[in-house]
Amino acid sequence: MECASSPARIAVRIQREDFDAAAQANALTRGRADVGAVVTFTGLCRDEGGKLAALELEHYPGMAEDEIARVAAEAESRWPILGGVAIHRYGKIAPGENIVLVVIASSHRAAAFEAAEFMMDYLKTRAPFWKKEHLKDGREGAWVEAKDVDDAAADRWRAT
Amino acid sequence: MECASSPARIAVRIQREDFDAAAQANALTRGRADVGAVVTFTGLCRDEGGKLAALELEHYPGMAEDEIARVAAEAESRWPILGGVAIHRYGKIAPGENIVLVVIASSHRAAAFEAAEFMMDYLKTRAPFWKKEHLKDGREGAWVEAKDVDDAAADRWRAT
Amino acid sequence: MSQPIKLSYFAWVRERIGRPDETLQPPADVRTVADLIAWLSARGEEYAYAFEKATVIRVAIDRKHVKQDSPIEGAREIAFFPPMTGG
Amino acid sequence: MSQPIKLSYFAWVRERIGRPDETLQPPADVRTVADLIAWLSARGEEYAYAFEKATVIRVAIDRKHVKQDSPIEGAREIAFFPPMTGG
Repeated sequence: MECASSPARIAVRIQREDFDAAAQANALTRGRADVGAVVTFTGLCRDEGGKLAALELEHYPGMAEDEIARVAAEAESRWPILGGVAIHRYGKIAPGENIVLVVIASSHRAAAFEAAEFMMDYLKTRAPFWKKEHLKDGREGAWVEAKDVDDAAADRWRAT
Repeated sequence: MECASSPARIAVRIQREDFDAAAQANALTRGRADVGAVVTFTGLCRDEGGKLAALELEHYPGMAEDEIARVAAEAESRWPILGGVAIHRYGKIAPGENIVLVVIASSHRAAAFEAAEFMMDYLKTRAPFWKKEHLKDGREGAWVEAKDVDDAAADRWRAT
Repeated sequence: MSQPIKLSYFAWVRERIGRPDETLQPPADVRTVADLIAWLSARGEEYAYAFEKATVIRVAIDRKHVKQDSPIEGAREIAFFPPMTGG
Repeated sequence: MSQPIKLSYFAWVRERIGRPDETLQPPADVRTVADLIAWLSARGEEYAYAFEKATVIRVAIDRKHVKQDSPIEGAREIAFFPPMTGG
């Protein structure tokens, strides 16, 4: 038997359209009985106490896909992952709407939780996306500032 | 204004029927714009390499609800949780079917991830459920043995 | 002064003892969970078999986890079961 | 020996410079990302404004993150942007 290179287990998509988290998660487990744990993370747009009309998500086309694929490849090398999906939206997103989805399927829960959290931490600090606020009073708000706490969250995966 | 006691934010259900993880997660975010992160954990029945026909889940009625509610209350006291659901099934469950669901909604992803993982770790070691294997060859298999790794997973939340 | 107590058994503890529950009235000198396990174990082979590795047995009094040195006074229901394997 | 390089700008770097991208041919003594930032900053107010806090600026060469001491030789596309805020 030929030795084929293993296919990417975590699919990556960058899109303007909304996604269906449940359909994505179900597709990972359908017709198989080796998945014991599925962790789904959905990141949503908050209205920041009512002041926000929308977030405008700018991205670097091409690099956004590549960088999330690199994060996914690292997750696959660190945890036994049976399947996964990472979807990041761009464009104008209203409060309550989805921004990002990470789903990880594994035999065991610790791997699924860790890989999903790792993906989110790395994606937040490495994927080329930027959020600009649009305020309810019609004004264009500021660019969202990167948080030290996100860098710290990503850094903790280096110790392991 | 009267000071009402805060309602339980994490609903707990013990049931024989399957659950719809997506419907549960969607219900937590519908009509609100303060949720920034939803973590959904689904635990499924594995076929253990093809040998398993089903798992029979026995539980201690009454105590199962109470104990998961205690775990939920502790999660609510430790993390800023906006809403959540914990559902544990009992009875005969075939490979590929759902066993357990934990959904946590929060403003921020770290709280949602940690609270969901805490709930699962505690639920595994404290909720009175027991799994018995039914084998494909018709034989009644063994009771699943508790794993030290699950105790260790639960114990690590004490250090924090 | 001892009261009748409902005893419940789950999983292989239930299978070994051969019933899901029963109501018994232990003597007054059975004060702790460990005393109760010892008293039950002396009642018959099925109990001795269920409790042969007494330290692995988990116990709940009135639906709350307790340790084996816990007093049983006032208990209405005491449940015995193996380590949990839910989730 | 220097080649024309496509420069891309994102978020407030793009807004400050006033264009999403451009193709420039830096002189041969511009060898690293830091050299390039210094050279651009001297080209006009808009660049000086975009790069006023040069250390916070993130840089990618051919769609991979690099540090500011990285050599730019052979680069086809160099992108400048603020710290990422996706997710």
